[in-house]
Order: sequence, then C-alpha cells, then structure tokens
Amino acid sequence: MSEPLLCVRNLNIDIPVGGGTLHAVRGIDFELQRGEVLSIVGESGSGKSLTSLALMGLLGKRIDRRADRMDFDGIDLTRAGKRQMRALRGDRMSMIFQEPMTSLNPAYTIGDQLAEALLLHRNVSRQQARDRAVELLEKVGITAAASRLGQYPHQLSGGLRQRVMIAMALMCGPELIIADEPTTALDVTIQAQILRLLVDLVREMDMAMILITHDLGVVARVADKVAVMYAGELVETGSAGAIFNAPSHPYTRGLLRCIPLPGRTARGAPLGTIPGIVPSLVGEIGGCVFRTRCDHAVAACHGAIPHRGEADHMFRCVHPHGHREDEETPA
Amino acid sequence: MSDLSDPLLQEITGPTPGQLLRKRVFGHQGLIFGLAVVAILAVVAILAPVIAPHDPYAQSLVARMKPPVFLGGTWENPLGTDHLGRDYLSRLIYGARVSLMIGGIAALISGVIGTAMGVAAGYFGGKVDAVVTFLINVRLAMPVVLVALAVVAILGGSLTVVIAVLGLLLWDRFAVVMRASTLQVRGREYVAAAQAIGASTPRILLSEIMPNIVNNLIVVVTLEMAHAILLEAALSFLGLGVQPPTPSWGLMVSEGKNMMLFEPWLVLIPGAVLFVLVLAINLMGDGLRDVTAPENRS
Amino acid sequence: MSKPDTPVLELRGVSKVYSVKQGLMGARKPLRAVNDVNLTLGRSEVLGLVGESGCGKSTLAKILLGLEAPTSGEVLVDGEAIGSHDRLKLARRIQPIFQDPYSSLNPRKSIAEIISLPLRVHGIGDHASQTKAVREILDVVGLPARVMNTYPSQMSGGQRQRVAIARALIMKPEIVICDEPTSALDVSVQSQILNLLGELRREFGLTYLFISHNLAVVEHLATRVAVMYLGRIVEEAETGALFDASRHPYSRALLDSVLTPEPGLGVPDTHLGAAYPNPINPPPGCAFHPRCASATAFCAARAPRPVASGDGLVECHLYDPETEMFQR
Amino acid sequence: MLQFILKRLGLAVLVAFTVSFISFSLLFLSGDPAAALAGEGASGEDIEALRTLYGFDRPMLVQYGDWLFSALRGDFGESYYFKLPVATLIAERLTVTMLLGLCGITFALVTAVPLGVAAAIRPNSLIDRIALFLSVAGQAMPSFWFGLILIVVFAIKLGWLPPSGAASWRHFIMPTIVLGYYAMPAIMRLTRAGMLEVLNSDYIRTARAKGAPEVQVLFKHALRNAIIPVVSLAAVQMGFMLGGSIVVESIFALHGAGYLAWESIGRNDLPTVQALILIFSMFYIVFTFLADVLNAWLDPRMRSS
Amino acid sequence: DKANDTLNVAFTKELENVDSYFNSSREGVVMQRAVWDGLIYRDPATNEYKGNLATSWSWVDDTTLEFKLREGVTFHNGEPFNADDVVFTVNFVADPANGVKTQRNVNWMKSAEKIDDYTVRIHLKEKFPAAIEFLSGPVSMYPNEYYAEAGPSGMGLKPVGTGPYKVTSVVPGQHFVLEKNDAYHDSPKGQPAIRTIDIRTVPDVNTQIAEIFSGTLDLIWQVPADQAGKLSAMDQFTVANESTMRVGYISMDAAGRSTMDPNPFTDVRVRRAVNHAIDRNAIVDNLLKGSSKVINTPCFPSQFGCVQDVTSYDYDPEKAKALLAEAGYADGFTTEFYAYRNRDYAEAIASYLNAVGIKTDFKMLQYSALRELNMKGEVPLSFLTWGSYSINDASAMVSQFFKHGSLDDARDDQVLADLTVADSSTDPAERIDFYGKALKRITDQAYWAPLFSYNTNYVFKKSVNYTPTPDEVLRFTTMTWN
Ligand SMILES: Nc1ncnc2c1ncn2[C@@H]1O[C@H](COP(=O)(O)OP(=O)(O)OP(=O)(O)O)[C@@H](O)[C@H]1O
Ligand SMILES: Nc1ncnc2c1ncn2[C@@H]1O[C@H](COP(=O)(O)OP(=O)(O)OP(=O)(O)O)[C@@H](O)[C@H]1O
Ligand SMILES: [Mg+2]
Ligand SMILES: [Mg+2]
Repeated sequence: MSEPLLCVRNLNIDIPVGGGTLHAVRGIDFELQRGEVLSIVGESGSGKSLTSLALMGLLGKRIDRRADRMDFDGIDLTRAGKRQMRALRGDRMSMIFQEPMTSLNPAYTIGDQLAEALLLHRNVSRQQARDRAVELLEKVGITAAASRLGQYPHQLSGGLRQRVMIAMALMCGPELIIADEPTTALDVTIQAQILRLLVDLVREMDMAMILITHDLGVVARVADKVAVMYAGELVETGSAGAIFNAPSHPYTRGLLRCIPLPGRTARGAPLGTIPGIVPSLVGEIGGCVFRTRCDHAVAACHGAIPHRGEADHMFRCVHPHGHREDEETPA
Repeated sequence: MSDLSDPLLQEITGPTPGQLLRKRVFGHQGLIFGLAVVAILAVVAILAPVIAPHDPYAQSLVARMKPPVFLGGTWENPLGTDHLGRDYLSRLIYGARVSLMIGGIAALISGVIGTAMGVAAGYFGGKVDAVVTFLINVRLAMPVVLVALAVVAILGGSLTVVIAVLGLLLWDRFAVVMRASTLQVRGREYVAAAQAIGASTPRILLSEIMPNIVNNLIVVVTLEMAHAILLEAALSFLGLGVQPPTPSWGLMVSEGKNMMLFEPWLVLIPGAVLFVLVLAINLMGDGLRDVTAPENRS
Repeated sequence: MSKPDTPVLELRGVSKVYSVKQGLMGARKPLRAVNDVNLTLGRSEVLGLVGESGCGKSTLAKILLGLEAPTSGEVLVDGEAIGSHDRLKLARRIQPIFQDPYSSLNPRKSIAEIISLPLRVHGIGDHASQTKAVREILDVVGLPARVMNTYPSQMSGGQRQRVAIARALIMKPEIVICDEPTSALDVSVQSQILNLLGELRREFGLTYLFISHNLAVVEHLATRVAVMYLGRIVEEAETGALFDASRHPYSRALLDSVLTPEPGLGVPDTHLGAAYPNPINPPPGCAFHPRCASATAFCAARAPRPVASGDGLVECHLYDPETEMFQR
Repeated sequence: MLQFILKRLGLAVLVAFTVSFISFSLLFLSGDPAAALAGEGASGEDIEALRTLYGFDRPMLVQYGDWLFSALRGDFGESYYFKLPVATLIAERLTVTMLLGLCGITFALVTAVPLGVAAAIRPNSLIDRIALFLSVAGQAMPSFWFGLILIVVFAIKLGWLPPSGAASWRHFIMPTIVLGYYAMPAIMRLTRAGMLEVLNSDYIRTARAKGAPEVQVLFKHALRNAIIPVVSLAAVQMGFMLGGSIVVESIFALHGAGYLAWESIGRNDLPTVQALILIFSMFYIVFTFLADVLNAWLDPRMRSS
Repeated sequence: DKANDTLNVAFTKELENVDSYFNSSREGVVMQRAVWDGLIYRDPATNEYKGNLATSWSWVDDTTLEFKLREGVTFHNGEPFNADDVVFTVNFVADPANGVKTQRNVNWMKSAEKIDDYTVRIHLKEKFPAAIEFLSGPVSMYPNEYYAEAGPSGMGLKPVGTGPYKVTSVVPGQHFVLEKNDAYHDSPKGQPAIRTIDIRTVPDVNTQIAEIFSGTLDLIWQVPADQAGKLSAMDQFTVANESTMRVGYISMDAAGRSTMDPNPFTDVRVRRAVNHAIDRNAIVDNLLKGSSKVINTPCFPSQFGCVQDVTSYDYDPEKAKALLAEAGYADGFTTEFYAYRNRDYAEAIASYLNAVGIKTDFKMLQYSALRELNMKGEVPLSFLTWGSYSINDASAMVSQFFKHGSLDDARDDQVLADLTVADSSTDPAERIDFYGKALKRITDQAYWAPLFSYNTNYVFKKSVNYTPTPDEVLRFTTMTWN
C-alpha cells in the first residue's frame, strides 16, 4: 500500500468551557488514501466538525488540538505554521460546509468569491481566474455559468449555492476535500444530485474526500471507508460493506436499528432505540463512553477498552465481537 | 416502553432558569456594581430627610461657597456650601431623589406607551405595524432636546412638566425594541401552539409573549431611565428644566458653573455623582441584558 | 361523536394566497402557497405529506390548525365546515406537534404549566384535576412526574418533543398535525418519538397528518401518502402503492432520491432539473414541467387535472386518458 | 433600486410633514405671538391690529398651511427678535452646526470603528476592556459637564486650546470631542457586536478555508458586512447630534443653530423655533434617508431588489 | 490686543439689532454711543450738557425746542449731516407705526421741522422737562437718505452714523467690528484712540473669563461679583467697579390683573410683608457687593426727582409673618414667581419669601417673554430690574411703570395724577414735589419691593486703560492702550 495522503494518529481536541475542559474529541486515528472517500458518521455533537476543522487548522484560538501525528502528504500539520497552513488551505485541501445559505459572503458576487480562491494561491490574472470559475461552475452543473458570476449569493437557491461552494472548493484542484454535512440543509432530491456530483468529481479528479454526515443512507451510498463517531471517539471504522453488513460496535448496531430499513423493518412496527443520552464530556473520561446506553455494559467497560478487529474493520469494545452474535439482525 | 424507564434517559440535565440567572448575575461584575450603586442611591434618596445633615433649602448668604472638607472646609458642611450658602451635601442627597424620580417615572410613562405600541406592532403586524413604525420615525425625527426645551418653555419648568415631557418623548426605544422582540417571539412555535390550543389574543400576549420579552423591557427601562436622568440634567443645565430651588444635579452644575474656574468642585461634585448614577444604571442595564438575554448582546 | 363513514377531515379546493413583497420595497405579488388542494383523512389514518421545501406543507398544516384562514375552499371536520366550528371547539379536536422542540415550548414556563395550558384555556377542571391530568399524560409519553417543575431549557430535544406531544394530547384530540416532528432530532431519538407516535395512535385511535422530508420515515409510519409540488397535491395513494409503483414523475424522482443504507448501490440519478421554480412566478401549464424528464410542449401549455387512479389520485398528463396522447 | 429610493423618499416626506405639523401645533399653543411682536407700550388695539395683520386670528390649520407653503419656498417668516428673515438667520448659523456635526461624527467614527473592530477581534482582551470602559463612560457622561471639564483642563489649566468661539479649527477640537464622544459609544458597540457576529459567521470560515490571510478576512470579508448597520446608526446619531448640539454650542459659545434655538425658545421667537425644529428633523430625515440609500447600495441583498 | 491695535470685547447677550431704536438692551446702548451721536451730550463726570451734533439749543416754548446744528459733519457713508437728517429721524421714530422698540425714549416727541439747513425745531407732544436728557441719551441722529432706503433691518446689518466708530462688519447677534472714524468731528465724546474694536457675543461669563485668561479678550464687563472678586486678586487684570442706575425690585400684582385667585397681592399687608421678608443688606453685602446699595425707591437715587424721603421697610421676617397672618395667610400661600436675570439673586429672594411662608413656583424666562407676560398682566410676582437707559431723571423709571401702561401692576390713579404733573412740569421744584408724592404713595402702598442697585464690574487687561462711568455704558472713545 502506498503512503496515505492523510494520516491521523491520536487526535485530541480540548475546549475550555465554564465548568472545566470539554474533551470534545479523543484519540482519533484514521488514514486516507488518494481517491478514497472516508465518511465520518455520528450523531450531533459527536465531534465530527471539530475533527474536520482541526485538519484544516481552523479551530478557534481557545481550542487545544493535540495529535501524535497528523500528516498530509508528508507535511506534519501539527507543526505547520500559520503561513504554511494558509498556503495549504484552499489549495491542496479544501472544505465544503454544511450551510450553503450562510457560507457565502453576501457582500460579494459569486464570481469574486470564486476567483478569490484561485487568486490567493496561484499567480494568475483576474480574467484567468474568472475563466476557471466559469469552467468549474459548468462542471458542477450550473447552466449559463458566465452570467452567474455577477450574481450575489442571495439570488441563488440553496442547491445552486451548494454547487457554488463545491466549485469554490475545487478552484485550485485540491488533493483532499472535506465536506461537512454538505447536503443536510437541502431537499432530498437536491441532496441526491449534489452527492452524485461530488462523488463523480472525486473520482474524476482523483481526490480524496472526507464526507461528514449523520445520515447513514448517505454513508452507505458514498463512502469507501466509514468511521463511526460517538461522543468524541471513533467507535468503529472499516469499509462501508463491513460496517453495514457486520456492524460490530453496539452503538453502530443501535444506530442501524433506529432507522426504518425498507424491506427489513416491518411497516409500523416499533423501531430500535438507543436509550439514554450522550454523557457530558467535561472532566476526566475513562472507559467506554457508550457504556451508559449499552445493553451489554459490564464492569469492564469502565477500564481500558481494546481495539478489536483488523485494519480494514476495527472497533473498540470489551466484548470480543461487540456481542454481535446475540442480536443477529433478522434477515 | 420498557427502554423509557432507563434512568439515564430521564436525566434532567441543566440547572433551572432561576439558578442559571442567579449564577450569571453574581458572575457579572458590572451588574453587581451597577445594582449596588443604584441601590445605595435609592436608599439615600428615600432616607434623604433622615440622612441629610441640613435643610437643602436653608440659605445663609454669609456662608456662601464654603469649600468641602477635603479642600480645607469644616465637617459642618462636609461638601461645602453653594452660592447661596446651602449645604451642598444635603442638596446632593435631595438631588438623588429628583434624579431617580424623574428617571423612574419618565421611564415608566414612556415604557407603557412604547411597550403598548411596540407589542401591538410586532404582534398584529400589517397596518398596525405600519402606523407604529411611522410614528416611531416621526418621533425619532423630532429633536428631543429642542422639543423638550420648547415645551418646558411653554408650560414652565417644574418637576411634573419635565417628567411628563420626558415621559412622552422617550418611548421610541421601547417601541423599537419591544416591536423587534415581539416579532421574534411571535414567530416561535410555542405561540403557534398556544393559538392552536385556542388561547385568546390577550392571553397569548400576556402569558406567552410578555414573559419572553420582559427581560428586554427591563433593559430598556434602565437605559431609558439613565437617558431621562441625563436629559433632565441637560435641560436643567440649560435653565429650562427643573426650577430652583429644587436641588437637581443638573441645576447644581449649572449654578456652580459660574465659579467653575475658581471653585471647580462646585461643578465637579454634582457632575460626578450624576456620572456615577448614570454609569451605574447603564451598567445595570448592560448587565441585565448580558444576564437575561445573552444572545441579544450588542 | 361523528358518523362512522364520514372522513374526520376533508379539504375541498383549499387555497392559500399570500401577498408577498419582493425585496425590501418591491411591489406586493400573490404567492399561491397552497393551490386548490383536495384531501380526505379517514379515522385512524396516517396521511404522510411529502414534498420539497417551500411547497406548502406547513401552510396546509396551519390552515388545518386554524392558524391561517384559507383564501378559498373549505375545511371540513366530521363533515362540518371549519368556519362553523368555533375556534375553541376546533382546538379540542385538532392539535399540532411542531418541528423544533426548542422553539415550541415557552422557555419561561414550567413543564406543568406548558402541558396544562390547553386545560386552562378551555377551563377544564380545577387546579388539582389539571395537575392529575398532567401527571397522567406525562406517564403516557414516558416522562417521569418529577419533570413537572422543571423548565424546557433543562431538557434534551427528545424529552422536549415528548412534552410537546403531551401538550397536544392532553385534550384528547382526534387529529394530530405533525409538522416534521423528528427532523430536528438525532436518529436515535427520532426512533423513540416515532415509536411513541405509533403507540399513541394505536392506543387512542388518533388520526395523523404527518409531514416529513424523510421518506423512509413516512413509508414506515403512514397509511396513505400525498406528494405535494408547488402548492398542489400531485399524487396521492396508499403507502404501499405509492412506494412500490409511484406514477407522477415527481414522485418517482423523489423516491429515487431516497438513499437507503445499502452499501454499494451508489447515488442514483434522479433525472431532475436543479431549479426549483419561483413560487411567485410559477411555470405555466404543469408547474413541474421544467424539471420533468418526460415533459413535452403540451405540458407547458396546459395544466393537468387530477385523475383518479386506483385508490388515489395523480395529476399528470401521462395518466390522463384525455391528454395522454399529446405526450407522444 | 430606483423604486426603493422613491418609496423611501415618499416616506421621508410624509415624516417631515408630520413632524412639522406636530411642532407647529405645539408652538401654536404657546401663547400670543402678537403680544410678543407688539413690543413695549403697545395697547390692546395695537396687539389686535397686529394679530389681524399677521393673521394670528385664523384657524390653526390655515396658518399651518400658510407657514408650510412659505417654508417650502424657503421662507420661514421673520424672526420676532432679530426682525430678520429666519432663513437668513439660520442659514448662517447652520454652517457652524453642520461643521460641528460633521467633525463630531467623523471623530466618533474614526475612534469608534477601529476600537470596535479591535475589541471584536480580541474579545475580553485589554483593548476590549478599554473600549468597553470608554463606551460605558461615554454613555454616562453628561456632555455639559464633560465640556466644562475640558475647558478647565485644556483651555485654562494647560492653555492648549481656545475655550470658545469658532474662529479657527483649533476652536472646534473640544466641541468635536464632546459631541463626538456622545455618539461614539453606540457606534463602537454596534461595530463590535456586528464584527463579532460576522466573525462567527459561516462565510468567514469559508474565507479562512480558502486560505485567505487574516487581514483580508477581517477587512475584506468581515468589516464590509459589519459596517452596514453602522452606517444607519451613524446617520441616526448624526441627526441626534445636531439636535444635541444645543448643549455643546452653548458651552463653547458657538453661534450655531442649536444655540440659536435655545435662545429663541427663551425669547419666544416662534418663527425661528418652528423653523429650527423643522430643520433639525429634516436633518434626521435626510441623513437616515441617505443612510438607507447607502445601505441599499452597500448591501447587495437590498440593491438588487 | 495692543499689538494690532484691536480691542477684543465680549457681549453677553445677543444684540437683536444694532439699530438702537430697535433693541432694548444695554449692549445696544453701548453700540449706539459708539456709532451714532445725539444732538446733545451729557458729560458723565460733570453731568453738564454739551452740544454734540447741535451746537446750541433753546426752548421756543414749553413744547418746542430749537437747535442749531453743527456744520461739516458727515455720516460714515459720506452723506452730509444737516437738518433733513434730524427731521427725518425724529419724524420716523416718533411715529408709533414704525414700531420703535423703546417707545418711552421717543414717544414724547411729536415731530420735527426744518427751519433751514442747519436749524431744526422739535415739537413735543406735551410738556416734557426730561427732553434734554433724552436727547443727550437714546435719541441719536440717522442719515435720512440711507435710512429711508435701508430701514431698521438694513441699518441693523450695515449701521451708518456719525459716531466715533464706524461699523465694518455685522454678524447679527454674534460679532461686530468697529473701526475708528478718522473723520470724527470735534465732539465732546472725545476722539477715539483705539483703531479697532472687535465685539463678540460670548454668552457665558465663564467662557469670557476663560478667554480673557487665554488672551483672546481684552475687556469684559458685567462680570458677576464672585468672579470679579477672584479676578481682582490676580495681577494681570484691572477690575473696576462702578455703580449703575440699574435697580432691582420685586413687582407685585397689586391691581389683581393676573389670574391668581385669590390674589394675595391685592392686599397691602401682603405687599408689605414681602418688603419685610427680604434681607436686602445681606443680598447686597454677599451677592452684589461692590458699590451696590440697598434701594428704597422705585427709582435710582441720583435721578432727578428720586426723593429718598419715603416709607422704607427693614428686614423683619417676624413682622412679615404677622402681616401675612393678619391678611389671612397665616399658613402662607403659593405663587408663581418670575425672573429673567440673576437667577441666583432670584433664588435668594425666593428663599427669603419661602422663609416667611410664601412658597414660590419659580419661573425663569428670557426678558422678552417675561415682558410679554407682564404686559398681559399675567405675572403675580416677579423679580425685575430697570436701568433707566442711563437717563438721570426719575421719569425714566417711576413714570415708566406707574402710569397705567401695560406694565403697570399697581394702577393707582393718585400716583398717575402726581406723575403726570411731575413729568410735564418745567418747574424743577414742582417736579420734585410731585415725584416725592408719587414715590411716597408707591412705597407706602408697597406696590413694589425695591431691592438694590446694581453695579458693574469691568475686567480688563493691564494693557488697557479705562475709567468706567456710573451709567453702565462702555465708552470706547475713552479707552486707550497703556
Ligand atoms: N467553540 C466551541 N466551544 C465550546 N464547545 C464547542 C465548540 N465547538 C464545538 N463544541 C462542542 O464540541 C462538541 C462537538 O462539536 P462538533 O461541532 O464537532 O459536533 P458535530 O459532530 O459536528 O455535530 P453536528 O452534527 O451537530 O454538526 C459539541 O458538544 C459541541 O457543543
Ligand atoms: N406568512 C407567509 N407570508 C408569505 N409567504 C409565506 C408565508 N408563509 C409561507 N409562505 C410561502 O409559502 C410557500 C409555502 O411555504 P410552507 O412553509 O408552507 O412550505 P413547506 O412546504 O412547509 O416548506 P418546508 O419544508 O421548508 O417547511 C413558501 O414559498 C413560503 O415562502
Ligand atoms: Mg457539525
Ligand atoms: Mg414547513
């Protein structure tokens, strides 16, 4: 296997809050090859966005980020200075945000904003930048692209804006693209269009993508690799097939039971649930964070939790198979 | 529903709004300072007859402009005497009454007017809103100081007139803020829920909307109180506010102004207490805003 | 209470026209948020209402709740026009559950006050009996009695939504209008709420109008489904029929867009144009034609009419025997 | 845009009419202008004659109409006190007031905006605290008192600045500071709040994600959006300041319109007071109008509609 | 400023119009004396009448005065001065229709008549012994051609006279620049020495003091006693104090004209109580200081006819209370109390009144507003002052207020009768007699409470040499640089 494009080891993010320190992200490991789509899935507040912002070096000043390793194409991001990060951002790694309605600056035309992305990193003329903008707008499926350059964000619908955001992320031809819930705010029909577009572009341009979402459907359809996050930790990682066909961590299984699966869940029958609520992450945290909501919790859950499974499917649980065998999903 | 009995699900997490409020209040230095100063001055104002060492109106022309103790005066008149030999400290103490009364009542009057207008505009929208917005515009376009001066000049300056004029002029901010808050709250789903339940409009206004905008109202009340106090002082300073011998701080500055170059304390003392009072009320208002509606901080 | 065979709820030609300003000072223009909608809702049915954002789902819900008056058309409850019911009576029979559990509960009121509000508004019982009723309904929605004295800010989203459900149910209504009741919630909480809604329906014989973006959820819960596009119901059918064999091109695109958690299937192509039309200037003819893969010039010229098909309706020239030939 | 301007203009005119009507009726109630005109030793008949001559005996609405029509032509009547056309009288003094107002708002903006931006960039830092202190103090500072203190310190004790008058730019320094400081707190707070909000917005994150340098993020992306409400506020403050210039002008003996207003009120010089109230409100109306237009131009969301 | 031969002077009040017939303020008098000349001039030191624009004059009969005019005098605009100017001026100002503001100064004249180019006669309406005094004071001569064209407002903006100074710039109410009239005729006023007089209105005394400190003013006047006291202690200034004719008094609505009901001031006991209530000595010693004196008469003692042998009231609050009780106001009463200047004196007075039970609702108005109210008879009690336009004749004060004019709150027929005789008699003894009668009646009835005379403090830089006169007029011609 070649050297991964991105390699993260033991990423921790601490946020000072009123009552102490919020250990928002703890001990995250993952790697990503070129041309691969990694999907990070997890419920709201599980630390998905923080993880992606940490990669981009966009965390706020107060937020403390530590990692044993965080390499992007051999560049050690933990040591990279502000200037170096800035040079990377938008050029070799770029990001698409969740809210297309607010992620574009209302004061400038989309042409200006698109061109700016290129002008910041490449020594090109304004006109060249605009040409590139038109090219990309067309690529993301916007018709009459040249005439759109002079429009302001508010004149576009949500779906169009998200396409503009994607075009903007692609302006410099990045190697890594991080999409943080790019379709959550959109209608289902548009979601499908945008996701299809993204996936196609990633393949076409041989980029790596991290797709953050809480929608298991999206994950299943888009991801090569899946990382399931719960309360700041990665509880299970693996190929999409492995995760969906053999979910090993009780939380992953719980999640899958919560959503009605066509053909598998009887119409109107009760859905599975995960009782309880996410624990507070303020203060010292030891053992398995899911133990408070887990049917299989035992005393050992308070201790050290082993990594189980092999490289392409790993999970953290005290139970050898995460008690998977006890609750084989009805076929 | 077996899974619902899990104790962790039932966990009631946060503190009550009351506890939160208390915690925020005591953590807010500005608010504590403001509250303390205002409270002290209010006590002083209420107890003026007890605390004041002299009759604030008792003049003694032979004992004019005696310096305060820290400038070599005597403890007989700790802050000296004014240009008619009246005890400065006593006048300051009674002046607190005037200022607080003016601020309080003017804010009350304008608060009632402005809130009624603002809430009506925000809740009913449409034509009511258009009319209220227009009135607010008209009101804002009128130069307050000038109009107040003109009215006081016509009706003659007295405490009642000044209070009434300020009360009738300062409702704009109430209307603006209450309109915006009502508009905001009105769009919340709990209002729609109450409507769907069949609650009457007055009930919705009083029990669903008011409790949620009253914090903003309190903030505006304090700010307008400070505004009224400052305006009264300015009017009195210009000679068209409260009339002598009423011990208004603005009037005291105005009277002391003549000797400003020679006896600056005559101006500094009443000006400073005025500054401190207004500062305290403003800090209180800012603090209340921070504490009750941190999201509306501006 | 009502005759057994009349539908609990019926909409006849209901339209709602808003007059909206374009821009800050622009001229007012009419916006047909709901356009001549006919629907019936039988007892204990769950009617799922799906459609894109802005197509008029919430407006329809508001009309049913009496929060907005329809510009034209009639709403009938138990066969009687809503206008003839007085608002209080109506409120006893139709209750809402809203989308955002953070904004649907008054933050200044305790949970007990919130839940007992309907009782107080309608003057039912004294304080003691109201408290008792609150206790009972809390038990029904699976909240312990001790939450009565807490405030919404102390609760999680799921708990709040339970409170909102309790408030809707305390008056024992017949119809509950659920406007995206779970879209603000995480999946693990969503499933709890959906289970609860299902149980309540069975227990109390409730009728739901269930508005949602999430087609999987609608499929799971609804007995019938109506698909809305730009203010019109373009297709209505029994759930199974619709999900198995939808006919309207828009319904099909909608269903195609559903991403089920089945790895390896990839993202489908919906064959749907990207441009959601401006509701102030709806396209002529069939409003859907600019995005429709099967549209012809005829679709732009003439609006389709609803055609009964099987148990339901579809509004498309493709299925109208009279106009079908123009599609070639 | 044009339509917006026209509608906004219509509103402005309507407001102006209402204000003028209110001020006219207010002053109508204020006593007998004929007696004031008649002067010393005038008999009852003299006053009566004057009343008829000037038409003070006509119904208020008629008089208002008259006054309004003359006012529209720039004729505000003759000052009872100076026996000069009010328009001439005011025109001359207005320059002082306008100059003062301009200096004041400039001072306020020049101090408040950078402070507000700096404070928003580093919330709770020393500079934020200083800015907060300045603004809180500014709000509580009675301007008449502040002015007097400045005179004592800078004109008398230090002798750096002339204490009064309008002879040179140095004369305007202290009045500018006093007047500007009155407007500064609100502008500063709004700038800070606006900047804070904008800096937390998604599009700023987008700009950073593009790799834009911090200066560009702050000034190109953030300030441009944060400044929009500040423009309106500055216009409103400018209107208020001109109205509030009465105090400052009287302290610094600036013979501006504010000072004239104050004196005219005392002299019962009705035509002058009426005209001044109208003119001060016109200032407010014109400034807010201009600000709205400027805003509409600054904010593309409004511009394109 | 000596360096550029410019004297910087401050006025406190905005002068409404430089045309001296159309203002009634002290500042106007100062301007009038500098810019125009009268036919006659009274030497302020010796009180001797000297010819100014007239070289000689004589009474033709009781109501006709004849003047020989000085030849070779020209106005500032070059217009020569002759009988036409006198005729025009007198006829213009004497006509009430022209609305001269200070009617009292001119309404005794009926008309003027040209005898030849340099001889004129002035016809009086009736006998008026103070005519010479008035002609040496407020009545000054205007250029007929220019005035006919410019009128009062033109004259106000571009004043033209024969006086020692000509006006080079006027910003109404704010700023006046006077330039030495090099062609000034050989007037008893003397020749001007300082080239430029720069007068600015600086309303606030403090500011004036600040400016004189910082050197942008050379001379200020009407400086309140407290500040003057402090300034005199500094060695860069000369502080001169001169008494003035201005008398402060309390006027009471004895005639019951105001709407006050019941009106206590119609009761003589109440009026006397007011007189007894006020410690005038304390006010003079502590507030006015300088050469001010307690005054018992409704006129200034130096004025001709201002007899001092009148009823006077000493400070006796007990007696005042007793009188009030007697009048049925044992618990006192509340009244509006108006004033227009010297807020502090008024406040002190109010405080004395409060002490005997008269509660005051204090209202401070501008002069014109108060006068308007006063004319309408709506003022029950007021603190007023009168400066007699520096006319050294009792008629300039007492007759002004007690002859049933609109400002007369007493309306006493007996006083009217006595004053009519006194005002029109040409026999000095008879005049004194009748003024005495009137004054006794007024003081006995306590229509007023005369309080004190004013003084004026002049503060100027050591570089200025000036001796103020007791008539409260700044005389620029007598000012020189040290
Ligand atoms: N600036 C911050 N200050 C304090 N807490 C923060 C901050 N940013 C994030 N958090 C907290 O960190 C946790 C993780 O946040 P994050 O935004 O990464 O969640 P997420 O998984 O992206 O959730 P969502 O799906 O809602 O976007 C949350 O509990 C959040 O409240
Ligand atoms: N009060 C109103 N005034 C004017 N227009 C309105 C109003 N309420 C809704 N609309 C418009 O009516 C249309 C339908 O809105 P509605 O809220 O019913 O849509 P929806 O289907 O519920 O959308 P979503 O899924 O986003 O909730 C939209 O175009 C909306 O802009
Ligand atoms: Mg996130
Ligand atoms: Mg909706």
